[in-house]
Amino acid sequence: MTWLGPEEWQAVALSLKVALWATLGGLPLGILTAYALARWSFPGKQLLNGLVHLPLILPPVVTGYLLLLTFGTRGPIGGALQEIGITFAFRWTGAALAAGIMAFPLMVRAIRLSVEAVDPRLEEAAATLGASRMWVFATVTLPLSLPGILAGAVLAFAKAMGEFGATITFVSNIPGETRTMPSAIYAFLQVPGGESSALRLVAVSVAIAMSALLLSEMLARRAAARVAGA
Amino acid sequence: MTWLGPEEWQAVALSLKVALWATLGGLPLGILTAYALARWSFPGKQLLNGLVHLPLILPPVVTGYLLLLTFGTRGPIGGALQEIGITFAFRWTGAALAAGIMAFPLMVRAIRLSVEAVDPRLEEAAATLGASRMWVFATVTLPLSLPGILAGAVLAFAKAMGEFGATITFVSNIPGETRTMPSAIYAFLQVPGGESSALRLVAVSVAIAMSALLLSEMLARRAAARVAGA
Amino acid sequence: FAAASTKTALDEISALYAGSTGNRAVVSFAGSSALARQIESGAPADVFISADTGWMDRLEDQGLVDPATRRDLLGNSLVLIGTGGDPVAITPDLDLPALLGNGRLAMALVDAVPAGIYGKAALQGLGLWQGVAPHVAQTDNVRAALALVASGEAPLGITYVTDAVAEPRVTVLGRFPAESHPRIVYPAAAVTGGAALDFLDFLRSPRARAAFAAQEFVVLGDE
Amino acid sequence: MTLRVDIRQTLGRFVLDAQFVAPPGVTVLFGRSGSGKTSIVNAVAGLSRPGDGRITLNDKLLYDGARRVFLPPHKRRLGYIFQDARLFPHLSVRQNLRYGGWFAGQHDPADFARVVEMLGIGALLDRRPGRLSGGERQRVAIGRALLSRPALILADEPLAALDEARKAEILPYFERLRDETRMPILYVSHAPAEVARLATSVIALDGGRVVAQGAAAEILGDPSVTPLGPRAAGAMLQAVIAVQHGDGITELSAGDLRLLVPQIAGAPGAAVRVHVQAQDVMLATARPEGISALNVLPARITALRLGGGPGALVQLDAGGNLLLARVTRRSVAALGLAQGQAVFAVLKAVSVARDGIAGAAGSQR
Amino acid sequence: MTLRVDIRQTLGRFVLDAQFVAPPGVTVLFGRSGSGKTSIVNAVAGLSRPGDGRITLNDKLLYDGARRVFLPPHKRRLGYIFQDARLFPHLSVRQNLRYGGWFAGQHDPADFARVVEMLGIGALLDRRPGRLSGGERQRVAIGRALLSRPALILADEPLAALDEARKAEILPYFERLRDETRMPILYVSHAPAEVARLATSVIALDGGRVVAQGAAAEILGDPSVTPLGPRAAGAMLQAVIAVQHGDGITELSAGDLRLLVPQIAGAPGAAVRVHVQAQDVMLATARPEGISALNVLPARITALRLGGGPGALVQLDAGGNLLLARVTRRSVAALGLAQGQAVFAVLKAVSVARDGIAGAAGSQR
Ligand SMILES: Nc1ncnc2c1ncn2[C@@H]1O[C@H](COP(=O)(O)OP(=O)(O)OP(=O)(O)O)[C@@H](O)[C@H]1O
Ligand SMILES: Nc1ncnc2c1ncn2[C@@H]1O[C@H](COP(=O)(O)OP(=O)(O)OP(=O)(O)O)[C@@H](O)[C@H]1O
Ligand SMILES: [Mg+2]
Ligand SMILES: [Mg+2]
Repeated sequence: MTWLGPEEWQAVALSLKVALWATLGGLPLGILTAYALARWSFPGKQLLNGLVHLPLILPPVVTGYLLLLTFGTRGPIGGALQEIGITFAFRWTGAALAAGIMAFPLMVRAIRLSVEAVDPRLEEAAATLGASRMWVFATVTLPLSLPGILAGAVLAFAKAMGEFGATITFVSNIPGETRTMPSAIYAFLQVPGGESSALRLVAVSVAIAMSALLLSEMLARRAAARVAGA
Repeated sequence: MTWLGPEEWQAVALSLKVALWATLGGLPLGILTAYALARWSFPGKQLLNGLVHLPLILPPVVTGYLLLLTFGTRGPIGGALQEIGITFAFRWTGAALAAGIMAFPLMVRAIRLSVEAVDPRLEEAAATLGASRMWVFATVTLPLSLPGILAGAVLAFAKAMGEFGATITFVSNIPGETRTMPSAIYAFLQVPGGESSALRLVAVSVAIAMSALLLSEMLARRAAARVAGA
Repeated sequence: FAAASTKTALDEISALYAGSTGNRAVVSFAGSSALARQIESGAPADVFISADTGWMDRLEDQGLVDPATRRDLLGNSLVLIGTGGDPVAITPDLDLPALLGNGRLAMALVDAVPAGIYGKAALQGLGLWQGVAPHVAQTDNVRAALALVASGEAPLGITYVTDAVAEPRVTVLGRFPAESHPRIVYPAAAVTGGAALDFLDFLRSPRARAAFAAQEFVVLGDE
Repeated sequence: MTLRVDIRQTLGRFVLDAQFVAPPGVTVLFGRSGSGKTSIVNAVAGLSRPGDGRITLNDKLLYDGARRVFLPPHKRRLGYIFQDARLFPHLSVRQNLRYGGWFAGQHDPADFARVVEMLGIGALLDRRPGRLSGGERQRVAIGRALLSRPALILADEPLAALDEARKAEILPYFERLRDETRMPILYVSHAPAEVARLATSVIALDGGRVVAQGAAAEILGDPSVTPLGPRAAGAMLQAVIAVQHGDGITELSAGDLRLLVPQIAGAPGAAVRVHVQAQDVMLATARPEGISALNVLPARITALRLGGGPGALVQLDAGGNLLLARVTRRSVAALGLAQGQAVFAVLKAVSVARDGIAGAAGSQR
Repeated sequence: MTLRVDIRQTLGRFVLDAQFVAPPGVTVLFGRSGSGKTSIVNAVAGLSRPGDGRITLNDKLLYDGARRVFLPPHKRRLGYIFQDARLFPHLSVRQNLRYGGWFAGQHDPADFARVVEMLGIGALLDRRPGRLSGGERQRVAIGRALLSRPALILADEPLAALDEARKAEILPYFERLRDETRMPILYVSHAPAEVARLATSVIALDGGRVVAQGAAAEILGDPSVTPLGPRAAGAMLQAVIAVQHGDGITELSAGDLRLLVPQIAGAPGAAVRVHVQAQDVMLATARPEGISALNVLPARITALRLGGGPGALVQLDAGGNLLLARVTRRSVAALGLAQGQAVFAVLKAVSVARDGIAGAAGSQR
């Protein structure tokens, strides 16, 4: 298409990459956290629960700032990770991390709701058939939580596509590295007359997220139909 | 407490008001939308679904801008509403509207997941006992979706407490009227030396949201225990 | 309606204003672009203080502010900041890439946010932009750029002097020559139909000037 | 009050094609697992929409495929006892029981107390269904359906989860419903005892089709049809209580017959229905003496049907009543049994056990 | 292989306090709805943790309250057939059936085919459980438990949802399990026919306590205990097949007795178990002639028990076998029956129907 410049295409591609990584990378941890919150009781559970919701409560700028302090090269975690070769600062990985963290509460909530809705009597049945807790989780709880996992993933993806405040604060806006669509859109909106350029990017971003949404709806419907029996 | 100035208390009170209204005001519509998406099929369903997710996908600034264009005093809807005495622009009602709209996708998703998890066979049973569709909804679907409604409400509340981008863009940052905690935090962060004030507000905001979270967990646990049977 | 960076000074001034006139000034701080759009949408603003001239020009073109009341209220200057290190002279000979090493130069968005626009212009004026452009990390506002430097994430940054002096963890390494970039001005004007002309006047009172100056703003005036 | 069903419906690879009429009283649907019983009940309830056909209750049209009429379930006034109890988990047992009453608009405390008492669920009223035992759950489900003041009862294996003693307590209630109201009751059951005791008419299903239907006495007394297996073959006698003997024996009269059975409640003259299982009837060519069986009934063989196996079914006329006897082919040969022959039917009083006796359909007590 | 259970557990207001031993073979648990059967089974399965007590399977400790041992369910190697089938909705029927095999580590296609065939679920294999009929669902659940290669089977009313014909097909499989393996099978059932046919030992529960337990023959043949109601009282005879007659009659020998029953499969010499219901036995003081009953057995009255009602249970010794007869008190008086008296027990061959005959426990076929 001719109506997006190469820089803009770069932003689109980068946003996709960041959102995908934020979603897929966050999913395992999201599932684990959701399961723990839904099914286990342990000291500090409410603390974990609160922590998970934090990015939702805090203004994104604050989250970004906190990320900078912890995951920056001088931050306690960022420093340690850098020693083993993982850098977030000013990298697209950092953008993915920021997006992932902002999306995390949404993902966890959705998955947790689905896990809680899984009939524990089915898990019991699996246990009597010889499945250990891990296997019960993998063969019963997980597949039956699919609606929530899909919903969580699509929410996270959408959120990651739109995330801006934390990202720009944490990893700033470096063309080709951390300049995601929302950053680009923001930049356009800051200057008088930039609206139409912003609009084009918004359209692309909406189109991508809607496709993801439709895809997830389709998958969910298929899964539901299978469970309903054929 | 002495460590928050009166202006800051004003921001806290306003944020609470805005978040409560955004949550409670959004809930009926959120439940209806979630139910429609979960149980009905109608033309334009995917469109509605997409629309609901829009605020999540769009950078908040864009959402705020769109709100400004539609609900502003010169906007098509805002103008019409103003004639009948409802003004959103630069009022706390507008802040609530912005927060509510930003929180809407989270709320709808959570409720929808729970509605989908309600066993349709129970709804059938209610129908055979004489309950019309509306009554089935009110006496079976709704109470059994409680986990999702609670989750949706708390997510929406947390989001509303933290919402900033769309709010400041839509209704600006007017002390006592639209200057919510996140806006105040933003303002503090914009000026040299404002960090400690910002931090105090962040702490208050986190404390409030966490209390809401704990409350919702408690309610959810009680509801779950009742369903499990005593 | 005032650009967010003027908050500390304006908070003080509005308190003074309330004390001396008995009228309360309610100030809404946000980014200039958001404020300008809100005024376009009919925001109930009386006075607009913008961080750059572009948005003010646009409002003026639309007749939303009263050109007669417009004046350049404040000025500011750009500085190169870092965490410690020796002061440098900012001349066309400055080897910024060498100073940065592997690090980044933190700036506000160079195409969007006034501080970034000014910064880019200054670097271009000095002929340094080409060399440093790939190393620039842009943020959505000056404060975020400042935070990058303060947290040590970026070794150097370009901000307003007003921001730099208030952050104890950063030091001003050098001032950009005023002629290297367009004049940094904060225009103020009364919104058409607005009332508080006296507030606009009050902004130029000595007490207000003192408050601005305390924040290292250059108070432009009728001199 | 009559339910008329005529439906065709395709469910996956299963095709339902059933026509039948359920008159007032209990119509028992039976057939193998997967033969379509629940599918029919669901169609009557309005929980599934048949592809084609017509369902009417009295003159109320519930469904008409051609005229595109489909009355939603909540307007059908049903009491559906589901095969899986389907209690509302968020409501207490009491609220579950009252649920249907909310919509029927009335709550009759006496009725409520009576049903609760009969089902033995008084102690459960304030509990939630979550941790009820299987049988408790099913009893609450029965109560919930009965208390919704339905115009039609659909019962899908309502007693399968219950113990014999509990069944014996609940069955009379269905009998009373059958006898005191003109309501059709569609009742799915596999248990011969229930069928024999409750059924006014019987519908046998196989592979989605009705393979036999008719009045219970007819179907069960027909030696050529043994729909529930040979054990359930038997005859239904319409009798009245003649004498209540002191030693716990009740004497019934049916036609010209006198029958001694273990005590059943009722004043002399009250009508009762007796199911005599074919396998409990022994035949003798001469009147046997000195035996413990109290009933030795003169009879005449009216039909004789040799099955493929070792057994034979003999249809008898005993004092104007139809009786069935199941004997071995060897005995048929040994005794030289033939149609028209006069024999004695020997029947132990205890064989006509409590659950084979019931207040007769339509009796006024 | 023996299961030993000794548990105390409080569930809400219900208190379970049960001690029993389940030897190899089928131990039937019965009792009224809500008497604690499922609770016991759950404790054995490890799905609930008793407050106190001890459960062992052979020398494997499953639970010990004092020593705080609790073996998690997946290590107990159980095949639990739940009262509510609990199929995995996201797996096909085939995957449900194979589920246990994944963990047992082996899949025996022949075994799989045999179980599928027996349960008649071949046509369902590729469907998901969502829309199966109640009976189909239960059959899949049975198959799933059987195919998990368990060391202990827990069956909670496994056949309640099934029709008579299907029951008759599945019961022999449980018999074979009982006879060919040394596995204890804990089996909850209300159906007298199942109990009579399957039970090696019997445990009667009431209000969470064991009120009677013992070998099946003992409990069912004891006139003072009629745990399943009077209809189920009866005697268990150990017999061997003597002659296969051509006319579909099998002659059994038990002690000095010869017994004619409808044909049962098996070579002469094969051991079988026969359940003779007390109510099917008629007594005569003189040998009756010209009657259809094929079995007229000389016997001696060893005990006589008059109940509260019109009935009486008479215990007989017939050629070294214990028999029970249920007669009316009136007959006891009329015939002057007394302990020690010689009488004839009259038994119709057809009364000893198929489901009362079974391969005997421990027989080697
Ligand atoms: N967790 C629990 N909390 C409270 N009461 C319970 C709990 N579990 C079981 N009960 C009660 O304990 C009693 C025994 O239940 P159980 O399920 O063992 O009965 P059962 O013998 O299997 O009955 P059924 O034949 O009806 O299935 C019931 O009254 C039941 O309501
Ligand atoms: N929606 C459906 N899709 C596919 N097959 C179906 C559907 N509903 C029912 N069936 C099949 O139709 C057949 C009849 O089912 P139904 O539930 O009516 O049987 P049933 O007579 O009630 O059996 P049971 O005694 O086992 O409860 C079964 O084989 C079932 O698997
Ligand atoms: Mg069924
Ligand atoms: Mg049970």
